Amino acid sequence: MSVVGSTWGRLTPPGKALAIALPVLTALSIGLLAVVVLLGPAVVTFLGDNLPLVRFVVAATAVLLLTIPTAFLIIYMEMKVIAFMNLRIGPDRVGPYGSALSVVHGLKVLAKEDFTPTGADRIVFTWAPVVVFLASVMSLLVIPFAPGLFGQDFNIALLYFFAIGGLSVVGLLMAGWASFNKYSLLGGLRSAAQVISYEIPLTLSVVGLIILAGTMSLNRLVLDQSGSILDWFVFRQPLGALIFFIAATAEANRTPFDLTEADSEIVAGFATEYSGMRFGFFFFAEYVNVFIISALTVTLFFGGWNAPFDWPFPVAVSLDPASLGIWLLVLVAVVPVAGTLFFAAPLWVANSRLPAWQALVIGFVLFNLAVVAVGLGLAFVSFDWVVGLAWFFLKTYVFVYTFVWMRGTLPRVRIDQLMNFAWKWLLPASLLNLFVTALAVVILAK
Amino acid sequence: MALTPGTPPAGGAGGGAELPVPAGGRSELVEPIVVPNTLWRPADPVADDRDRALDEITHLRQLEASGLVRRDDARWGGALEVIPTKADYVLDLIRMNSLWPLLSGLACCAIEMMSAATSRNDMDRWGMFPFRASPRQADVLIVAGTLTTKMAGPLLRLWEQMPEPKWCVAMGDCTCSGGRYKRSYSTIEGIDRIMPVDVYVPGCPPRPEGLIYGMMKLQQIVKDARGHWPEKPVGPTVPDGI
Amino acid sequence: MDRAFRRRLELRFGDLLSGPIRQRHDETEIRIAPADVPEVMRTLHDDPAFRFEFLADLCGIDTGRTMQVAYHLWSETTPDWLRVIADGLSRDEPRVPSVTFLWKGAEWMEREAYDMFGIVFEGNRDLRRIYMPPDYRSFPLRKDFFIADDAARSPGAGVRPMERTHVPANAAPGGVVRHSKVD
Amino acid sequence: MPTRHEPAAPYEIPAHPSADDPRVTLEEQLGVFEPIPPYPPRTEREAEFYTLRDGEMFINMGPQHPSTHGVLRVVLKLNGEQVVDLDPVLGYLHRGVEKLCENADFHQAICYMDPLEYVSSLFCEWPAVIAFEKLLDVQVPRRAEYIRVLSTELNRVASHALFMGWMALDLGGLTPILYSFIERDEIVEMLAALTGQRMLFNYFRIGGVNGDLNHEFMSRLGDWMSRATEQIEANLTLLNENEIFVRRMRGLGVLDRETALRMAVSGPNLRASGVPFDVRRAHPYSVFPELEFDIPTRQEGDCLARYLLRMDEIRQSLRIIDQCLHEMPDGPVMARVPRLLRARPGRAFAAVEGPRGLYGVHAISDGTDQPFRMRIHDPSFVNLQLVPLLMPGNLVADTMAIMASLDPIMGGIDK
Repeated sequence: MSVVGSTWGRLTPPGKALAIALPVLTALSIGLLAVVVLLGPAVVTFLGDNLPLVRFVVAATAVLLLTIPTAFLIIYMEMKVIAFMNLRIGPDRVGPYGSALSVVHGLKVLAKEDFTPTGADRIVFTWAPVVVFLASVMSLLVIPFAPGLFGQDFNIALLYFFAIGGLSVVGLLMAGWASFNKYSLLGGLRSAAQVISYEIPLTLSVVGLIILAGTMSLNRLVLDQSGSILDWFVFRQPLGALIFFIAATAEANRTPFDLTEADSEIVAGFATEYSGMRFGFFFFAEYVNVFIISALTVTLFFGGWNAPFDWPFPVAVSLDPASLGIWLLVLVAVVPVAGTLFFAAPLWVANSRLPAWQALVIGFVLFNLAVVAVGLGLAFVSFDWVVGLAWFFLKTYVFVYTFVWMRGTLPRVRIDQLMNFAWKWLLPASLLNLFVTALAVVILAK
Repeated sequence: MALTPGTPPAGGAGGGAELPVPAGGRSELVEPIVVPNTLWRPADPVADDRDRALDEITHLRQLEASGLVRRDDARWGGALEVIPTKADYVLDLIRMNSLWPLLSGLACCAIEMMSAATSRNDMDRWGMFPFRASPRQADVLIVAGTLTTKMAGPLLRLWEQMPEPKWCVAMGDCTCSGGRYKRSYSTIEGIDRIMPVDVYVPGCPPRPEGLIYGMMKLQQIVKDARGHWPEKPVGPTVPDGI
Repeated sequence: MDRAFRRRLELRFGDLLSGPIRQRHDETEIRIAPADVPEVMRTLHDDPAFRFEFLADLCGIDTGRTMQVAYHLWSETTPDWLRVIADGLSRDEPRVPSVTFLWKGAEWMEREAYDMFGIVFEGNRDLRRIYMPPDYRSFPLRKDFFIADDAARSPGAGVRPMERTHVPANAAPGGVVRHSKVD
Repeated sequence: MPTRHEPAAPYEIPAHPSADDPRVTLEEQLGVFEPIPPYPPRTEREAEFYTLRDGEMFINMGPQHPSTHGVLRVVLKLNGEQVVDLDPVLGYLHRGVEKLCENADFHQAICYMDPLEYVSSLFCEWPAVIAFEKLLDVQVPRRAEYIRVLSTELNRVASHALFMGWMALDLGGLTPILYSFIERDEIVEMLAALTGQRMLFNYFRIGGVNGDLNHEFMSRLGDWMSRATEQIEANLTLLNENEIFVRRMRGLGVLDRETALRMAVSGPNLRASGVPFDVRRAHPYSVFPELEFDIPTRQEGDCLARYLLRMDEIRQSLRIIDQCLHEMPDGPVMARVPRLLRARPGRAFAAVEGPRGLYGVHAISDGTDQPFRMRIHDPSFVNLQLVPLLMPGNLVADTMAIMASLDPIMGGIDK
């Protein structure tokens, strides 16, 4: 009896069924693959025809993916910096220097039980964190990270930003109202009053800047500040920059304006009744807001991705592989070997116990590291978007550090002091700033 | 909340022996998940025994019976065994490393609890620092201080407001056993009369190092629970006769 | 001990005193009837010769036979603590006028005395239980309220086992209530 | 107006609902937990408080709340953010200490004193010890007195340092409490070297203290004294020069002199209102007549004055500690006291000046080895009555500031 026959005989009925089904499934999948291959070019051409759509989808996805590590990084930064200000060590057990702790917090929150309290308005209660989180993410979409590297650039980007920023208040108010908790209600109403009254100085403080630049597109605002450091708007609009920073702090509900989740007064403010991942959304949105506010401050007043000074050593990488011809092959073949030997030889000579192969391995690793470093350096000095990105994040995290610093230092203001400050000081100051700017523009135009 | 049997037997004051003692999140490990062989009959008569239940015939036993390799050499079988519990294990590693206590102190021990979180001995190093003010976001309830009969209700409400998975640490003699107020007319002799306790930290009050040691013991418990927190007795368990 | 102060007290409240003025260490103790509390207190508080402006303490006492309320006052006119004892309240229906019209801060102390002893302070506008739950049934600090495993249940009240042989005079047979030798 | 009171008639063997009574179920003990009581109001004050006018709402703060120190429960009647009235509900930490003291002998009664004020435990032992010594006519050696003064002043500094941190924490400041805990931990560690316990040092004995100064204590103390002033001043600059902090405290919860006396308030809260009443000078005890120090007094009577006055008291305590270290005589630290104490029948009242005011103990002896009645007077119990007085008209956020400036400790408030 043939092998096939014996095998078939030993199969149980489900085994037989599977044996029949497998080839069929394979055939079907092959057919599907063929269809894809045939229709692929059409799809590609379609996407190529309307590229903005593709660009938008890609940018939105990228921004959405950007928020999570950003929030984790800022949470870890806050933990460590505040610990440093408290003369503590801070997290140092989970991951190197506790760097994984924020991720662990996030995943733990994800795995917690998540329930709606009795009496809560379930629909509003469920959607409030989503609204808050999405508002933060959407306002990230218009920020230019580097030359040519931004989600969308349209001429009312600034207006869009403030509109979306105002949207987050709706989320907080929903949370406070739907939680069926008086502390939450107080927190939600506080946040509504606070954010709405600080919207006005926040918006007015940038009008002068808009007058100077003549545009509301963030990308072009950054381009206006290119050149030397003196072209930054902070030097042309110092008062505006100050008002913007203060109002933005209140906008992001950060200390000393964190009345909405004042731990010592109203237990956790609007988030009192939230648990699990819904609380995690609030948690993330707070830190994403910090990042966004810092990024916007940098974009508007501190030159965006412009370097404060030009790179002193201009390097022109003009390496045309075609010009090398055959030598290119030699280069590719020889350079790794030579580099590996170059790194491995001193080790092997110096340490007699080290076997040659280990020395070669270490040398190869070191060589690769060196190649990567050189590549990054070349990219930094040659591709301007890398430079822009580096400067942008550097400036942004300086401001993030400032927020954390304020949180570690300052007590909380009272609600009436908050309102007095907004209406009696910030608003007149921003109006004055606007007036002076307009006057200066008119006079200079004459 | 049904805390007591409707008509407790008179004179059952000391009767706390037969009640379900709240095990501190501990439960035996699950059996590894095995894939029953329902697709073919083994050619090897040793492995092909029909009297055994079908689900006991596994690929691993096939492998053992074939005598070619040892059972432990089966990489894919090992994977089949390990993967389902490994996920819970990773989840427990995560939970173990971020235990947010509830910011609630009852009495003297609360000061030492705060001292355990401050600069001298820093609980933040294990990720235990953000003392949440709202029970909805807390993981650990550190009952620090004497529990009086008047405070027992609010404390139970706090415990029931905390989301799963949650743990309870009894800090101080008063919460472990009644301590120096055992004779009093208004205290509860140990919180394990009204709620499950995972870790007892004796001392009057225990030093902050003691509390931190207890929290590290709690971390071990969380790690050993291997993601089976639903099996933990949750909610108040009260002996008869109180 | 401030003898002059004692003489001043005797001159001022001669007929109001329900017992002899006692002095020990740095304390002077006078006893009055519960009904005289407002008058005596107002005099002690307002009379420029006394000027007892500071109420140091207010507490109820259960001596097994009667209830008492003790006020501790301080004044710069004497180096002594003045202890005023409103004596002879009935244990079944203890009532005494409140002093909240002089010291509003006595309100909670009177609430505590009510909570612990059941003494009713007439004129206290917020006399409810302060420590015990509102539906609590008895008054813990009374002498016939025994805590669990109370030594006072046994004869030889309060005497430790090392001297069981000694039975103090105040140990009633069966030791139901521990009376005090101090009155 | 005579109020309804529960019939005091039936006093057979107790029907006390304690955890030991098999006839009482747990629900009965746990009690109701409603901001609005389900039963009809028992007093006119309660009836007045628990009736809502339109636009008002109750909000129940505590017994577990981050900034009611301990398990104080406060029912706030709010009109928006404004506090119309509030009603503190005590008793969530009532441990029946007085009853326990009546059932323990004199030595054991002292150890029940410690947990009352768990931030400044020595001040609770002291009046009890003095009262027992009065009952027993015991003369305390001078060195023991000096050691008592030294240790209690250290304890006062620790308590006030914690007060600074809590004050800032309730106003939203994160960092100062950690700095103040550093100070407190240093002091507490050196007291642990002296007494053997870190918080509830059961150190004072009838007729002296439980052990002479040892080397570790002296070395830690000298090490701390050498830099205490700079550290405390540095911590204070963090708050005293903070505009937000000062603006929130100034003119808040003003308490004038007459009201303070009528409320029987004592301690820093009284001195901040301009009354220089300090038991250490008003009714001297121990060796305070021989030490020279000032009684800091302030006239404003607001939260800032109370805060600054406590900070001044820290400086005075450092002065006293310095004098104690220089003038401490040699000699025994315990009088010859029999192990089994029998006081002769009588009464004694003793009061000391603590970080929160006048701690008093009224002890009655009936000739046995147990106190017949042990009355414990705690200052924060009286001081807390100021909250319903000072609060109305302020905002919710000010509740925390005012309560923190009164510096209550729940362990002492409900004994």
